Parts: sequence; structure tokens; C-alpha cells
Amino acid sequence: MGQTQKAQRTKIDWGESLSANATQSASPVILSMRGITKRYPGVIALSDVSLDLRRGEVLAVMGENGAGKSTLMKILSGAVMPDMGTIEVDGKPVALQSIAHATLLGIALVHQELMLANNLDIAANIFLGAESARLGMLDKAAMHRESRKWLDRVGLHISTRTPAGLLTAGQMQMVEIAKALSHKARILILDEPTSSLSHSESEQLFRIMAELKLQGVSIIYISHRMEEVQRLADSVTVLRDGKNVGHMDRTEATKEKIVSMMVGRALNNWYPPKRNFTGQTVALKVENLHVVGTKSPVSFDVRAGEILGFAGLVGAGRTELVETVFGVTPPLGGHIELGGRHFTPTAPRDAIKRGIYLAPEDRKRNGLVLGMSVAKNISLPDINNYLPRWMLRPSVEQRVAQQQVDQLRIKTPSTRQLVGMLSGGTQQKVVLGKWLAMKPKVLMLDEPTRGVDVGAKAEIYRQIRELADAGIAIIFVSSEMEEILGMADRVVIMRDRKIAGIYPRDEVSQEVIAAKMIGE
Amino acid sequence: MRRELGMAVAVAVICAFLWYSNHHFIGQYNILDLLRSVGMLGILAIGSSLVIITGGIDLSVGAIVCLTGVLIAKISSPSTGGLHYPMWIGISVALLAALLIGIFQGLLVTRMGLQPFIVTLGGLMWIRGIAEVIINGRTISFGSSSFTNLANSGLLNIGHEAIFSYPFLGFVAAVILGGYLLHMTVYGRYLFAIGGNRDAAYYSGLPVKRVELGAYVISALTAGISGIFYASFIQDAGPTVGHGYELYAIAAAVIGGVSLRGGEGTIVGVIIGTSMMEVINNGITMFQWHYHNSKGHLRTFHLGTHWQDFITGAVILLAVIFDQVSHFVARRKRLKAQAAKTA
Amino acid sequence: MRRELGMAVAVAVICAFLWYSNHHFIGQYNILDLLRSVGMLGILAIGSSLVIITGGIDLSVGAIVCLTGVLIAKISSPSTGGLHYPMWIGISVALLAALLIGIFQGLLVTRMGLQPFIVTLGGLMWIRGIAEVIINGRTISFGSSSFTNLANSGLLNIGHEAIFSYPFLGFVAAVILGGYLLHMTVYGRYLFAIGGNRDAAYYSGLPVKRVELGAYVISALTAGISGIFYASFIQDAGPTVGHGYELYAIAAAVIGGVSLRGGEGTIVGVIIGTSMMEVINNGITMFQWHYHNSKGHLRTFHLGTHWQDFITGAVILLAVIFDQVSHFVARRKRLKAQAAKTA
Amino acid sequence: SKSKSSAPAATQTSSAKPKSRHHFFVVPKGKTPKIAFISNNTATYWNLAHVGIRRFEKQTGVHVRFLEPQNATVAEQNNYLNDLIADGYNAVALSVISPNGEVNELNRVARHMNLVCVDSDSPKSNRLIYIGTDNIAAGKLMGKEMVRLLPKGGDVAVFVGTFSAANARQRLDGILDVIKGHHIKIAVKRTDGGDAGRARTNAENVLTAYPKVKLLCGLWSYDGPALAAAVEGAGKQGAIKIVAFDQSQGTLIGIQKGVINATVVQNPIEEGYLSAKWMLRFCQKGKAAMPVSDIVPTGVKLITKTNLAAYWAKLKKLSGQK
Ligand SMILES: Nc1ncnc2c1ncn2[C@@H]1O[C@H](COP(=O)(O)OP(=O)(O)OP(=O)(O)O)[C@@H](O)[C@H]1O
Ligand SMILES: Nc1ncnc2c1ncn2[C@@H]1O[C@H](COP(=O)(O)OP(=O)(O)OP(=O)(O)O)[C@@H](O)[C@H]1O
Ligand SMILES: [Mg+2]
Ligand SMILES: [Mg+2]
Repeated sequence: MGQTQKAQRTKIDWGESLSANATQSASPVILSMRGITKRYPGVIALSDVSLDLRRGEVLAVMGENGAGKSTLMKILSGAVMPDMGTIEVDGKPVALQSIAHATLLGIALVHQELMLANNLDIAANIFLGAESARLGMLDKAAMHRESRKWLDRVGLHISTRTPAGLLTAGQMQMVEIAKALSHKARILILDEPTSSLSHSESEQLFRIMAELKLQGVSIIYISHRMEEVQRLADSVTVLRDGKNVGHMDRTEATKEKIVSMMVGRALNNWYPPKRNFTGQTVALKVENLHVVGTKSPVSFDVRAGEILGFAGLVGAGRTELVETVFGVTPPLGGHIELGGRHFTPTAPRDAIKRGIYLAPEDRKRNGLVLGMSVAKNISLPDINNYLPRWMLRPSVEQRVAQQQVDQLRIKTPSTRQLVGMLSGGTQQKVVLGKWLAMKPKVLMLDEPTRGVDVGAKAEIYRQIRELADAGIAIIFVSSEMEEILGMADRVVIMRDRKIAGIYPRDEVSQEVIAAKMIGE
Repeated sequence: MRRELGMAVAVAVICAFLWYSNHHFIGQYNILDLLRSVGMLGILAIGSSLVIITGGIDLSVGAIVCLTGVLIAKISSPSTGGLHYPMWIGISVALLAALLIGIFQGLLVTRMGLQPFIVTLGGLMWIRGIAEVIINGRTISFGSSSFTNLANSGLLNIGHEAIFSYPFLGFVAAVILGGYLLHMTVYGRYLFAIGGNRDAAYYSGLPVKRVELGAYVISALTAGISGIFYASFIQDAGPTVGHGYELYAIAAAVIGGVSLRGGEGTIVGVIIGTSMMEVINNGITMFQWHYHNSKGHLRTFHLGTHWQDFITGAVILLAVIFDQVSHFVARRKRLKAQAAKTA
Repeated sequence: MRRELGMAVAVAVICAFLWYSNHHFIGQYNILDLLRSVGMLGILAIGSSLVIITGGIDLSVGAIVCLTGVLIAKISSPSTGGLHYPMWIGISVALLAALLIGIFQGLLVTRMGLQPFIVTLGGLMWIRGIAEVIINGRTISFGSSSFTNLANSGLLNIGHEAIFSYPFLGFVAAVILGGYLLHMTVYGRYLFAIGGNRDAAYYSGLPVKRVELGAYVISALTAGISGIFYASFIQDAGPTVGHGYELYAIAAAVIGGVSLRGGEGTIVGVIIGTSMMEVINNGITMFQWHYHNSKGHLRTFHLGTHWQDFITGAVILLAVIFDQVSHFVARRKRLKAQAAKTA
Repeated sequence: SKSKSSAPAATQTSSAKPKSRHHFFVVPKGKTPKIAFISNNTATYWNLAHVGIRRFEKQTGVHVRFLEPQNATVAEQNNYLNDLIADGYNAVALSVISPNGEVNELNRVARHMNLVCVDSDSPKSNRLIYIGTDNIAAGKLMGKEMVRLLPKGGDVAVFVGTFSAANARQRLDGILDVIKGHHIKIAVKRTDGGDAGRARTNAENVLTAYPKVKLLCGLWSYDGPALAAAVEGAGKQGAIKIVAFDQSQGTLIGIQKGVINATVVQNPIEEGYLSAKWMLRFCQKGKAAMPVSDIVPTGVKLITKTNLAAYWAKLKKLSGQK
């Protein structure tokens, strides 16, 4: 935490210095992609996309979910072969054959998904594919020595011998960044790097980016967070439905402009209009719940119709808490009171039976069966209650699913479509749909907009508010402070796996929350 | 169903070819025989499929077939070595044993979190081991007991032959029950969901462990039932019966489109896969070729039985390769069509 | 290494128990014998482990053991049925065949994207099938050829017995090479990375397919080498040799801590797992118990050989249960310590 | 039984004079010799050998260790032999699976203890004596019965686990030797690898694919019951004749029912008893115990419906069953 606090105190606006050093128009184009096309069965991921990158420039690539950003980056990193198009590095056309080839050309990619081998230690992961070796024999000492340097660089003060599987998501992401840095790339691609990073970790990353820029490294930066883009990017390229829709300089790139390009229309109201929540019926009361592995029990309550926001740094223990309430890991002590009845959840079944639902943080891993259709996913928790019980009723199932598809405006060709084929935001709506079909009393949403594009985000916000208005108690976990402030009626701030404070929204500002989160 | 269709066509082609080579292939006698074999392996394959659909595997079913036969023989055979109890006692004890084994293995997998492969690999050995210990390394014959009629007789007799032998009727029942369970009940849906994504199933409130346990229990029970039929078919119980049948059952399931990764498969596919295995098996004897030798005599060529393993293995490989290739081709076609539309 | 340590202690305890029951267990002759058996199975287990570490499985190694012996016998045996070529030709052809099989199966898995289980299950059949076809249902003996000395002689003779038999020396070489490959080279690191997270490995620029292919080739080759030793040990080549060895090899690997989920395992573990399997095997014959019968005569109790399967299966299960329980206990302790700190 | 034997005519008459290559191990008086018996598989056949051994144990008070390779493989036998050497055994009787293949291994064993072959011989090895069946003679007996059953000749199908076993080949050789010139043809041979289920399926397939086949012949003990089950299942009792081998329960019941026409039986009880007796003799007297001929035949016998009852009764009495 030492590093974090220092960064916080010095309060350098790296965004400013980033752009101050940019001499983009003067610096040469080192990478140019032309006419890139990539088709997947049923989808055209990219169609005739072009992109230029200058030396020492931070280029933001923006677009909704499924716009093709990650695909474009995978092509650039040699992981995916384009169907058509050319890539020039330093003015010379290159045929990117493989990832190794791209690495050789000085291109490094930090993936959107965490990509570490959990069974290997940090050093092994950092050097994976670029091992120091003599005659095929690993030089482990050298790799640990070198890794230490890179870990320090990203501000991770843990042993290089720690298996990656024991790290938190944020730490994993920092290791991946360290790995990319270790390649000493000329072109560094960061695909949504901050989605699992804490505030201070993000700052650390931005600081590193500034230094790299000074050294003439070019960076392609992908994020759904508008503030970051506005702060960091020298220029912005926007994709929509796999096509170029615009490119602009830092000066022209206003939030509104980017968003309207991304979604193809103007988008004004992000969050539903503010409301004054006055409900008093307590829907769910958590009393002295002792989450496994934490030091002190927590207590809080949420009222019917209320949106209770949970803010905190990554690893603050929010996911643990909601999963304990949901019964994923039974608590060591304490209980939950729902509608006047006490119970201690020991499995999601318990919670679900009582009307407490959770849309988990990792929807692909815990939320959805990707190989099943939209309808089957939506019916999964409730199908046992369809009548008659001894026989599935596909027609009823389809009807229930269709209802949710209509209500939530889930973008799918049919309820029979496999969920794995849908974009991230759409998948998130399916998760919502599966719980909404069951009339929740308490709905817990863990990072419901992570990796979801702005258009879909606004849509999800609106729907959450509608649910709250309908009297459902909502627990809304998010790492985006703006989101918390935009949505919550009350804010719970968590730090070090404890509740650091509960405040009505109007009594807190972004600054206060940030300070509480890091313990100042 | 695309995969099932492809395999069904393949089976049909092989049948046509065999019929062309030897008209007896479609003879009443051979058909009934084939149906019975399909029945006995099929019951086994259905149970195995349920487990595979949850993403697990059951290597112990061959050993259960063995143990079932040994138990029935030991308890109820009227011959030497048997204890002469009524047949229903032997059968009940055998099925009870299968049930207990299923529960035991299921609990190890679900409650202890052990890997199905290793649990049932251990099972493959200790279950057969128990059979060996019980029978003390011998065989016990069912002799002239009426139990031996089980595999031979059935409904709708034509002369000596039952058109629907009991093993086949058992299979039909298993198909109906299995198909209902797998495709029309909540339980079946849960099996697929667990195989598709265990965590998501758990987070959706499914009783994951109980459902999985059920699959191992059903697998053991079907193995027990199949074991009864095999015992009656062989009319003899010994420690080597059922050796390797788990692999045949798995192969039948996989050929029929049940994915070893879990979450995929149909009862129809299992029927087709089992038919493929048994048609090949039967075809190796039935296949013949008439030719004239150098002296102009008419000669008939037959395949030696030592070709059996080679052909079975090759067919399994060809089936999965064929499936994968057709997958690739379909993909390629769709991409081309897409490109054409765009251009 | 925690797991390896636990298993090593278990093996030591079993050995001590066997020695207590029968002092001959630690006799020179038995030790040499045991080392040879460990050697032959160990070579197989090392190859299988590499594949398992990548997250795959190789069910075909037993069949390769069979084919190797048959090829050597067919080509080089001086007895009836053999073609009397020099021994080195037979051995080379056999190893070449193993190599080709490894490449073929590896390509099916890596290039065609087929599941290792089904590819090698097919392999288990067609490879043995080829052996059957070659040998045409007979056995070929190595007769008095010097090839039969391979398994029996070695370095440092005491009387008629070699202290280090060639199979054991082969195993030592395989351990050194395998240990070096797995734990000290880039290639080994890649094997673990692929087993741990294939996508991460791919996106880190690893030649995933080539590395995996390599594992299948090595597995087939070690099976081939092991097959040479087994052929010399059995002095006879026939279609049933090596039946089920793939399961023993996998069991040895798993007992030694190689995880079937991939990404985990050590050579030391494989040594211990193999020792466990062979000590149990040997122990069933060596174990004895002296007692006085009702008439006061001193009698010796021996386990019947039909206990073998049961005990082997039970030991496999116990080993993995023991491991899992110690895992739970360690976890529980950690949590308790954590809770204590809080209070 | 799946018992295997090799006793080529040439060696039948080999001199019994102890050759220099023979090793004898005499156990000092007062010490009980450690002797063992290793079968070649776990078939019922060995149950009867065990009966003979128990008789021997009762008579002499000497215990005989009884070992059966569960998977019927040479590798298991070799392991047992090594274990016995390690355990300081003085004599072993072994049913050899691979007569020529195991010569070196057997010679090695013969350097550590008195080695006797039982049921299946390895004449080229340094074993002291062979006690058991002459499989060629057994085959001839089967052949004669076939000639009797098919006076007008006809097609015959032969079933066995694997022809890689010497006894299977020798029995077939014996059959072929006799049926020559009697218009009897071996039209098809099917192997089942020891799987009784497959044996029955094989028989059923043959009945359909080879309508000209008049007689089924099983060379291993489980084949008899499997063939009978197939023929019964097809309702062709009587129309299709069966000649089986060994006295497994199912086979005897088959003869009783008239589905199986005849079976050739060995004398496993005698094999067990005599092998133990000879082992003890070698352990006590060494070289002096060597008999005139190094082959001790135990005889074969044809069982048909006519002599079944007597044989079965005797068998039951000998094996202590009611
Ligand atoms: N391997 C694949 N197979 C099939 N379709 C794919 C594959 N990879 C990507 N797609 C499809 O290509 C399109 C572009 O996906 P991509 O991941 O590039 O989007 P993105 O802009 O990165 O979105 P997000 O913001 O959600 O990360 C999507 O429709 C996606 O479903
Ligand atoms: N499976 C696990 N094993 C060990 N430790 C874990 C595990 N899951 C979480 N933790 C630890 O628990 C703590 C709280 O994590 P949690 O995921 O609940 O935080 P969070 O506030 O939801 O942050 P995030 O944004 O990462 O989801 C972290 O320090 C993490 O290291
Ligand atoms: Mg993306
Ligand atoms: Mg979280």
C-alpha cells in the first residue's frame, strides 16, 4: 500500500504530462493497418478497418462490445490471421505469421482476459515464451532477478516465486503488464487493462505509460472508461460493427462525440434521473456475517426498492461478501434476516429459494452456460418450478425467455441462440433476465457493467432503476465510482475486507469515497 | 442432430455394404442377434453417456458387469459353487451391489472432489477384484437354470426365435427412460447444464452434487442391468467377463456424438453409436467376398477375427475425424458464403 | 513436493511392513527384481506423465508395448515365425513404428483438434489390431536369442544376478532425461504452461501444437522402449502383451501427484508412484503371516493372487483420498489460524 | 482349460537320465520344503488341480503355495517366479504359457529351485520333468469324435481364445491329423481373446454367415458353454453338433441336455497331485528321484452322454462336493 499512498499524495496528473510530451504530428507513423477484414461464422468481426499509429503516441481504440477492437488487436499481435488487409511496420509491409513474429517486431499485447498459467510462478509467467535459457536449459535465477525488476516497475511487491493462481485479479493484471513491459516493445497494446485494476494500480499504470511515451514507445489503449481515454489519449479511433467510423485528435475528442460515434446516435442521459429514495421497509438485513478468511464480521441492511452501492478497491472484499450472502461459501458466523426470518445460507440454493439472487462478477465463468441457448439459460434456476414438474415444457420456457428478451431488449436473433455467440453486454442482460424471470426480492449485481460498452451500460442502468422502482432491493457492486454515485441511494465503502462506512449518497463526493477506500 | 444424421447414414451405408457382401446379414437370425448385442451394449452406453454428459467418465462399468454376473451365479446358480438361493435374490443382491458402488463412486467424485477418471480407474480394479475374491478365481455356470433364457427368449416368437429378445426390450426401455430423463425432464437439463458449466450451474442454485451423484448411480445401475443380461447370455460367470466393455461403451457414446468435454449428447446418438460398434463387430464375421482363384475355382474370402481390433479402432478414429472434417467444411462454406455476400 | 513426500512415506511404511512380514522382501534378489519392474513400468509412466501434464491422456501405450514386441519378434526372432534379420533392425523398426504412431496421434490431437481420450482409445484398438494382424494370432518366441538377456542382465554382476539390470538403467536414464526435460528446460516449462492454461500459452507465442505433438511422440517412444524391455522380459511376443498397462502407467503417475487436469507433476512423483504400484504388486506375493492352526502346527498365511486387483484398486483410491484429505486438513488449519489471528 | 502344453513327439521319448544341465535342490532333513504351484490363468480347471494338491497336503502335511496369474500373462508368471526365488522357495511347478519363449527365464529359475512343468511343457528348458496332458493326442481324440459325428463329412468351425497359445495349436494339429480324408473341412476359425461373451457372439455370427457349418468345436474350457448357448439360442440343438474341451460345469450340463455331443477332458486333479508329489520327492532325494522318463502323462478321456454320469459323479466325489 506504501506505493499507492505516495502516488495519491503527489497527485501528479499524468494525463497532462502525457499529452504535453506528445509531438504526434511530427513523429513518424510506425504502424499502419489497411483494409483489415476478419470473418467468423455468422459475424463479420472486422470489415476494411484501417489504423495508423505514430511513434510515442497513445492511441485509444473505442467501440461498443463486439465492435471488433480485441479482434483487431489480436491480428496485430499475430494471434489471429486476417482474411484480408495489409500491415506495415516502419513503412515496410509485414506478413504477421505468429505471435513470436509480432514479438520480434516489437509488438506486445496485454489481453482483455487474464492470461496467466495459474500453476506457474510469477517469474515463469513473465518470461513465458521468452525464457532465458542456455542450450535449452532454463536460467531460473536470471529470470527471477529480471522479473523482480519488472515487478518493482509496476509496483508489485510480492515474491516472484508466488504461483500466479494465488494472486488477485488486479495483481494478475499487473503481472501481465510487467510481462508486456519485459518484452521492451515499441508498440504496446493494452486491451481494457484497468477493468480489474484498483485506482492506485491504474495510476501506477498511467505513470508507466507516461515514461514509455517519453522513451518513444507507442501505445494502443482500449477502454470503456471515458475519463481514462480523455485523459490519456493523443488520438482516438472509433469502431462500430467492425468498421472505422472516425478518427480524431485529443482536442476534438469530447466524450459526447466519441459516444455518439460509438453508438451511432447521441446519448445524453447516462444515468436515470436522480430520485429521492425514502423507503423504510428493510428487505434484507445482514448481521455479523463472518466471511471466510476475513477478520471482522460485517453488518448492513438494504431496504425494499433501494439501490445500495458497494464501492471499494479491487480486493476490498465485495465479491466475497455478496457471494457469502448468496451462499457460495458458507459464512463462519452471523446470519441474514429476510422478511423477518433468520437464516444462514450454505449454498446458492438457499438464497435463491428465498428470493436473493446474484449476478456474479465473472459472468462467463459463473453466470452462464455458454453452450446453451438464451432460453435454457434464463430458465435454468427456475425450471424446476414450471408445471408440470415431471416434464419439460419448451413452449413455456420459450415464452418466459421471450418475455425477458423483450423487456430487457436483449439483442439476440432468437431465444434459441447459444449464449456463447452473444456479445458481452448482451450476455450480461441474459444473466439479468434469468433472475428477473423469478421475481427477485433482493438482487445483487457484482460489477454488472464490467466490460460492457456505454450504450449497453446506459440500458442496464435504466433497467436497474426500474427494478428498484418496482420495489426490489438492489445491491450494486462496482469499482467505478462514477457509476456508484450515479446509481446508488446509499453507498457502502469497503476497505481491507471490512465495511469502512455507509453513507447516504448526497453526503458523499467522489473525493470522500476515494479517500475512504484507501483509508485516509 | 447434424452429427447423428451423418453417423446414421454411415451405419446405413455399412449395413448396405454388408448386405451386398452377404445376404444373410439381413437374415432374420442375424438381425435378432444384432439387436440383442446392440441391446446389451446399448444399456451400458446409455448409463455411461449420462456421466459423460456431466463432464465425468465412468471406467468401472465393465467391472460392474463382471461383478453382477458373479454375484448372481454365486448366490443363485443351481450348479456347483452356487448357493442355490432363488434367482430373484441373486438378481436383487447384484443390483443392490451396483447401486452401492454407484453411490460410493458418486460420493467420492462429488463430496471428496476426486477426479472421476481416477475414482473409476480404481473402481475398475477393486470391483473386479471383489468379483475375483468372491468367485475365488473360478467360473460358475448357470447350468440349466431358467435364468439362461433371459437373453434368448423374449416377446413375439417366430419358431424358436423371439423377435424382441429381453436384452433388446431392456434396451428399448432404457432408451425410452433415458431419452425421457435426458431430454424431457429437469434432471436431464441439469445434467447438460452441469456438463456445460459446473460453476454456472452451482450459481444458478442447481443441486450440482446430487445431480452428479445420480449420474454415477444410474451408470452403475445400467451396468448392473447389462451385467444381468450378459451373464444370461454367456451362461457362465467368471472373473474375465466384461473386460474392456467400459471402453466399448465410451466409444459407442462418443461415436454417437456425446462429447467427452461434457454438456453434449443425445439418446438417438447413443443408439446410433452403439449400432455402429455392433454392426462392425458382426460385420467382421459376416463380410465375405467371392472371387475366382488362379485355377478358376470359386473361392470365398473372409476376414480373420484378428482384424477385429484394428477395424474397430479405425472406425472409431474415422468417425471422429469425419465429424471434425464435416465441421470444418461447414464452417469454411459459411465463411465463403458470407464473403460472397459482402463482396 | 508435499504430496510426493506423503506418498514416499506411505511407500516406505508399506515396505517396512512387508519386510517385517517377510525378510526376503529386502533380500538382494527381490530388490533387483523390484527395481527391474519399477524400471519397465516407470519408463512408460514418465512418457504418459508428459502427456498428462499438457492436459491430455495417452491410452495407447499398452498397445504400443505390444506392437513393439511383435515387430521385434517378427523381424528378428531366430525362432519359427521370425524373419531372422539382425536384432538391431527389428529394434529400429519397432522404435520407428512407435515414433510414427506418436506423430500420427499427436497430429490428430493437435492439428485436427480431436480429443486425446478418443484418439488414443482408437489407438489402443487399432495398434493392438496391427500387432494381431502381423502375428496372425500366433506368438513368436525370442527363443535362445541373446535379446532375452536384455531384461535379465546389466551392470555389476553378483553371481548370476546383475545389480543394475538394463531395464532399471533405462529407467534411470529416462528419469534423468525426463527430469531434465521437464524441470530444467524451456520445453518442460512449455508443457506445464500448456497444461496450466492453453490460451495463455498460445498468446505468449508458444508453439503449442508442436510442444503437444512432442509430448505424444515422447510418450509413444517411451512406450516403444518399455516395450523392448517387456519383450525381452517375457521372451515372447503375442497379442495380449501390455494389456491394460496404460492404466497402470496413468495410475502410477496420478499416485505420484501428476494431475489429470494438467499442469502439475514431478519426475520424483512419478518415481514414487511407480514404486507404489510395483511394491504393492510384489507385496501381494511376498506378504506372509505365520500362525498356529487349531492343531498347533505352524502355518503360513499367504494372500491369494485373486486379491491383486482388489488391493491395487483400493491402494489407488486410498492414495488419492489420502491426498485430498491432507489437502482439506491443511486448508482447514490455515483458515483456523486466520480466524485465531482475528479473535 | 486354457492350459497350454507343448510336447512334440520327439521329446516324448527323450532319455530320463539327468543331464548335466539339470539342477537339484535338496532340503535338509527336518526342514519343511517350500514348494509352489503356478497356473497359467484363473480358469475353473485349476480348481480341480487344487483338489489334487489338497489331497497331497493332507497326506504329507507339506503346504503348497498356489499362484494364479489373474490376466494369464507371461509377465505375471515371471513376476511370481522372481518373487518365489526371492522368497527362498525350493521347488515350483509351472504351467508354461510360452513354451519356447520362456526357455531362458525357466533356466534361470531352474538354477534356484527344482523346476517342474505341469499341464504345459517347455521341453527345451532345464525343467526336470513334465506332468500333464499330451495335447496332440487330445486333439486326435476330438478329431475322431468329429469323424464319428459327421459320417458324411461337412464343414466345421473352430473357436478358441487365441491360437497364439501352444495348446490351441496342438489340439488343432491333432484334429487336422485325424479328419484328413474324411471330407471334413475346417471352414472357419474364430478367436475371442478370452471373452466368453465374444465367444458366443462369434458362434452366433458363424451360424448365420456359414450355413454349411455342421459342427462347432471349442478348444478352450469356456468355449463349450458359449457354443452351447449360441446353438440353444438359435434353436438348433441336435442339428448343429458341438465338440468341446475340458470339464467345465457348463460343458457337462450341455452334454446332459444333449446340446454338446462330446468333450475331451484332461486330468487336472492328477496334475495337481502328481506335480506336488514329484516336487517333494526332488526336494527330499534330489537327483536320485529322477524318473526313467521325464514325461509323466496324466491322460485324456472322451466324455459323451453315455459315460457322463459316472464321470461326473467321480468328479464331484473327488472335489469334495455333495
Ligand atoms: N473466435 C471467435 N469466433 C467467433 N466469433 C468471434 C471470435 N472472436 C470474436 N468474435 C466475434 O467478433 C466480434 C468482435 O469481437 P471483439 O472481441 O473483437 O469485440 P470487442 O470490440 O473487443 O468487444 P468488447 O468491448 O466486448 O471486448 C464479436 O461479434 C465476437 O462475437
Ligand atoms: N478464491 C480465492 N482464494 C484466495 N483468496 C481469494 C479468493 N478470492 C478472493 N480472494 C481474496 O479475497 C480478497 C477479497 O477479494 P474480492 O474478490 O472479494 O474483492 P472485490 O472487492 O470484489 O474486488 P474485485 O474487484 O477484485 O472483485 C482479496 O484479497 C483476494 O485476494
Ligand atoms: Mg474486447
Ligand atoms: Mg469483485
